[in-house]
Amino acid sequence: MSETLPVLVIGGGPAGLKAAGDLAEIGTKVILLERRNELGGAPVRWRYKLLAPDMRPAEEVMTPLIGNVESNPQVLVYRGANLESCDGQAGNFRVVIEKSPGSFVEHRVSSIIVATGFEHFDARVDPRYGYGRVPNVIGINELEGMLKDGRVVGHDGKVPKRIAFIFCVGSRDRATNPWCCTVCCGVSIKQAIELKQLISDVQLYMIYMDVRTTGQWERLYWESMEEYGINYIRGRVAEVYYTGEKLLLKGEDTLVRGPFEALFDMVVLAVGIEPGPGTRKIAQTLGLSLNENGFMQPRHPNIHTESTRDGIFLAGCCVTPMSIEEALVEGSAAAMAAVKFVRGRTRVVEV
Amino acid sequence: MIVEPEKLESGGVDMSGRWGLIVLPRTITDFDHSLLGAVKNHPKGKNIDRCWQCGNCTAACPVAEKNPAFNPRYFIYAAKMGYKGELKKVEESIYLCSSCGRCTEVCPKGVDPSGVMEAIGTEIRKVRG
Amino acid sequence: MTGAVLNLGGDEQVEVGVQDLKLFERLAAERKETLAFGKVEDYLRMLEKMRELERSGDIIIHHAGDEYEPVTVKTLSGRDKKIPTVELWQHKSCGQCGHIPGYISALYWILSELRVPYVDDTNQTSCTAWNYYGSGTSNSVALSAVFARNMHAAWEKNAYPLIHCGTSYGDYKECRYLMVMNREIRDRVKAILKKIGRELVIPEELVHYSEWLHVKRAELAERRKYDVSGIKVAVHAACHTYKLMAEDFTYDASIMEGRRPAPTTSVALALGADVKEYSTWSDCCGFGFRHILTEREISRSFAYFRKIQPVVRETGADVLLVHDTGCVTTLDKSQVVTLAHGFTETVPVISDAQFAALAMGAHPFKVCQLHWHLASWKNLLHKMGIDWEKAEAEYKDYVQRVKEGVKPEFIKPPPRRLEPRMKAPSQK
Amino acid sequence: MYVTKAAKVEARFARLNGDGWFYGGLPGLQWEAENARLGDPKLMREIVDDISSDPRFEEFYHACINCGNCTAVCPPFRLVDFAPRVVVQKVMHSRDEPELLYQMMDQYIWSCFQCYSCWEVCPAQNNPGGLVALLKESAVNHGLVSAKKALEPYSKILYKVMVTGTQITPDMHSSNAPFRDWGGGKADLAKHLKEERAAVPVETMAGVIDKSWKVDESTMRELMTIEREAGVTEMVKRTLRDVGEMVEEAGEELGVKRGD
Repeated sequence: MSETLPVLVIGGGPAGLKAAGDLAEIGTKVILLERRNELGGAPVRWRYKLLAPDMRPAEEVMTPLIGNVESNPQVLVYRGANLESCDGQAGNFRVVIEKSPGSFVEHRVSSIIVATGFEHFDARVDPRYGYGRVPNVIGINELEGMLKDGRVVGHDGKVPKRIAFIFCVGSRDRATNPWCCTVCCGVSIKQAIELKQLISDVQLYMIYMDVRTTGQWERLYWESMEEYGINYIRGRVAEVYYTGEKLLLKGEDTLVRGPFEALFDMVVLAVGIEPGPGTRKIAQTLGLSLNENGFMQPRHPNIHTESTRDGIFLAGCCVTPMSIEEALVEGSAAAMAAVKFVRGRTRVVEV
Repeated sequence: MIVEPEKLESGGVDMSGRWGLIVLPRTITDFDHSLLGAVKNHPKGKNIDRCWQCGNCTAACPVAEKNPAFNPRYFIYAAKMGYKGELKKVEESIYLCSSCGRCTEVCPKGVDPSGVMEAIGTEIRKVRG
Repeated sequence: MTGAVLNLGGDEQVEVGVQDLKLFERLAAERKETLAFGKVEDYLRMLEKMRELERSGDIIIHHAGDEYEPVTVKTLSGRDKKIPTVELWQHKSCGQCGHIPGYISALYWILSELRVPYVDDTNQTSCTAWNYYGSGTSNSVALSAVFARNMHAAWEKNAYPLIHCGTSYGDYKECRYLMVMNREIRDRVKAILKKIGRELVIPEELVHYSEWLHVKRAELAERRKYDVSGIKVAVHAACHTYKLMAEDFTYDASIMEGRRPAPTTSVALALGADVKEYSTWSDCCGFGFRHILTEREISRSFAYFRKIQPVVRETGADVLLVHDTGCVTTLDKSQVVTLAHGFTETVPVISDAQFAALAMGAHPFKVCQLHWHLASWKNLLHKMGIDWEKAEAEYKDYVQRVKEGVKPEFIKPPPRRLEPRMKAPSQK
Repeated sequence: MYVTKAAKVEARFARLNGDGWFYGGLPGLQWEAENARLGDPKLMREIVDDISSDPRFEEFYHACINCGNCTAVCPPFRLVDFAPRVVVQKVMHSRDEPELLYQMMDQYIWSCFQCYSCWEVCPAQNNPGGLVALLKESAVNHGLVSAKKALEPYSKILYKVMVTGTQITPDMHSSNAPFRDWGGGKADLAKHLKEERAAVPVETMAGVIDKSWKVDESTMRELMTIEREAGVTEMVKRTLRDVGEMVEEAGEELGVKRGD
């Protein structure tokens, strides 16, 4: 009776939590595996404050998601745990989980949902941005936490008066990652608005090639210009140079066809989204395919939920970069797919 | 900027004219938003903030079609970013606008480019070149 | 990718792959897949294909074997590159000899001080790429054939080519890539070489002289006679060494964290100088091939306003070190007009070899030929503790004697240990 | 007034998308494009074929995302009207609109320094400088007027390189041909250039005035043979007939046969 076996959900971020919560609510047993010591994924790890595009507090989404999973007796949560091995077949996998270093536990599960999420691009890899080497160059992920604390200051404790956001850092670049991370435009603009609200006289410059605020996120873009007077410079930064005091950004303003070299107090890099080492490791353990960019390869490129193996489903940023709202939908979709799969098999056995 | 010296010498060697010519590099080193503020305060320029540089105005403009130096999108951008020097160069062209209103008609964001241009033209005159 | 553990977000440790590695290794790991002529992979494939062609008898590879006592360095992608250190065939630069002879004489002086046998051949042309980049008056077959001709001449002499010029170095890397990867070009070059009685010889590694100085920097420092610790040095790297076929140039984790090419900076550091960074480090010198000759105002304006001025303003450098003849010329000569215009920033421009030779006690005029340089070097020599007035008097006296018919004091290469592969063709 | 109604959409389309492109493909360059339309269409097509059939083209060109990284580091862009971004953009559209390349042949491409800074920073790994080199080669090959204009002041160097394989020889800045902008220091040196040159402590260079170093005659013969066989002498003759012929004469003296 495979239906009595639980579903294994790998990854405790928005997609994984949503999948686990949905499954538990309809009475399916779930084992939730999270590599880190806390649930919540990127929004908790990087301490998201507000969510685009409506500026709602991240807690409004994350607290019930985590609460649902933690309070539901149907869900067995392993934090700080890793998937050691997996064998067996669809409907009856045998998985070994390393629940803490050196301590293993074995489970049988009917199906698996992979929601291993993403890592931000490590901007140190592209040294022209000076990230990790010169002060006051930060990533959007770090800025998110600073905004949450309500204190955005440079390394010397001074409040920055002139901030540049550089879009597409580690994205749309053959030397690093060629894909678009889809959300960093929106997130940067959201943060710029928050900065404007926090520091009233701050001057903000968004250095972009294209502004990709898809769907209704476009509102952020319009508001930022029309209500907050945020400046947009079309171009891409070729080098960030630290003068010992300020940051000199070099680029071309492609709209006037003129080179610019301007000084800023702080530079925020819209670091892209890339598949993390966790995704690679899980793909290896489960025998799943990765595409040429290192993301999980769905069986059909347009149907994200189905992996290349029967009984294993995919959700969230491990498939392709996406926003939280999309990841939540994918979590539900994967849960649905898992239930459908398990019930389908059960019926076959009974016949 | 090109500097061609009428008279220049070094160590007894005459370097006047092209031998002594230097070109100062053009680099935008700062963004000056004082002009933007003035344009916004002008009754017809208040919507300049809305512009996102799609270029519909220039594309639809009958003057731009005949005269490439007349580029409404560019005027708005230069005013927004405070490239006063660039605007000064085309100061006279700004007044070529025939106020036909086509740009305003096609603008997807309701900037009213012809009004904004009028504001830019008025304000840039007040800036010393 | 190597796994590693790093602190990221909160107080937890997570596995983050290459991120934990030091910057240079991380850059190298990341760049393994992309760069150079399209991709680093392609470049490495080219090196592999070179060996295949050798096996099939298509080409002869001039190996950087033990007889050349090679030292291994890392390139941009982390590849090991062999730099031969002895028995070197000097591939002179067409830009250096006309008006900055010190560029070459200082290098020869160092070679002979370190007892490194070398060959200064008269059977050598420049790469002719000046013409190509400046005016388009050549093509890939001709450039490759010139490259192969010179490399064959070195191979005959059984000496390893050491390329003085940044552009020759870059052009040769490009030609090598084309000849190895493109059969048509290779066959056409071979046909031409046959007409002049030569075979297709390709060196295993193409080596720029600054890379040789880089691997020899400890020995240079040992022989230092003057203290240069108070000398502020700015470095300009030649574009064609590290931007053209970028994969092949030397990088070192300990030199500017591997962000920028190691040679020249490393030599200045080894000698104990104070190397300064500046905002236009990766800008070009303004040479521009045709521009330095026929559109000089553009060259000089760029050189002055984008290099000399920022260097002096930001670093207060005592000297600007360069490793290409075109760069030395442009940066040095371009100061004259601007100074006449009333700009005040000025800095002497010399090669890394000249700087090292000066520190090692070489004669500033007899050897380093500083009198060919226009930007004033007096302050630099004074700061280094060199009595330039005395040296100048000596030199004037020496020139007078040469004029009267005394044989000049030529720098002599130490005796060779390797026999030439073939006898030199009889000369007319 | 801000028009939100769809009523005028059709009329707007008819006006906006007349021939699919505004400005002959690229914003801001429409007048250049119009001038180029006056050129010979066959020649324009040949130039496109020239560069796209070169074995290096595949490596030098991918597709341009218009980010401006190349222009940010481009030296001539600081001083003159030359932008590597525009070069790649035009190459990108040249298959359909060959006149885009042709319009750059006059002056535009000749501004490039060939420093390859653009190649290093391009996120799409294009090589604008390399593309310009291909275009220059094509201009000389076709003997274009623009190439003549660019090369004429340069012909002395051209000749020297082709014959001796060396250049910027000491005699080029003797008092006969002063580089005035190098000032008094250089002029003084030029006065006693011979002695200074004789005192250079390198045997292959000492006293050599008309070349950079002593070059064997056999070496020069080999060089000119390569140039003849690879078609370089011919291509130079197409642009600067005199220079090409002088090279041939110099070659003949050393026993290199004239090209057909």
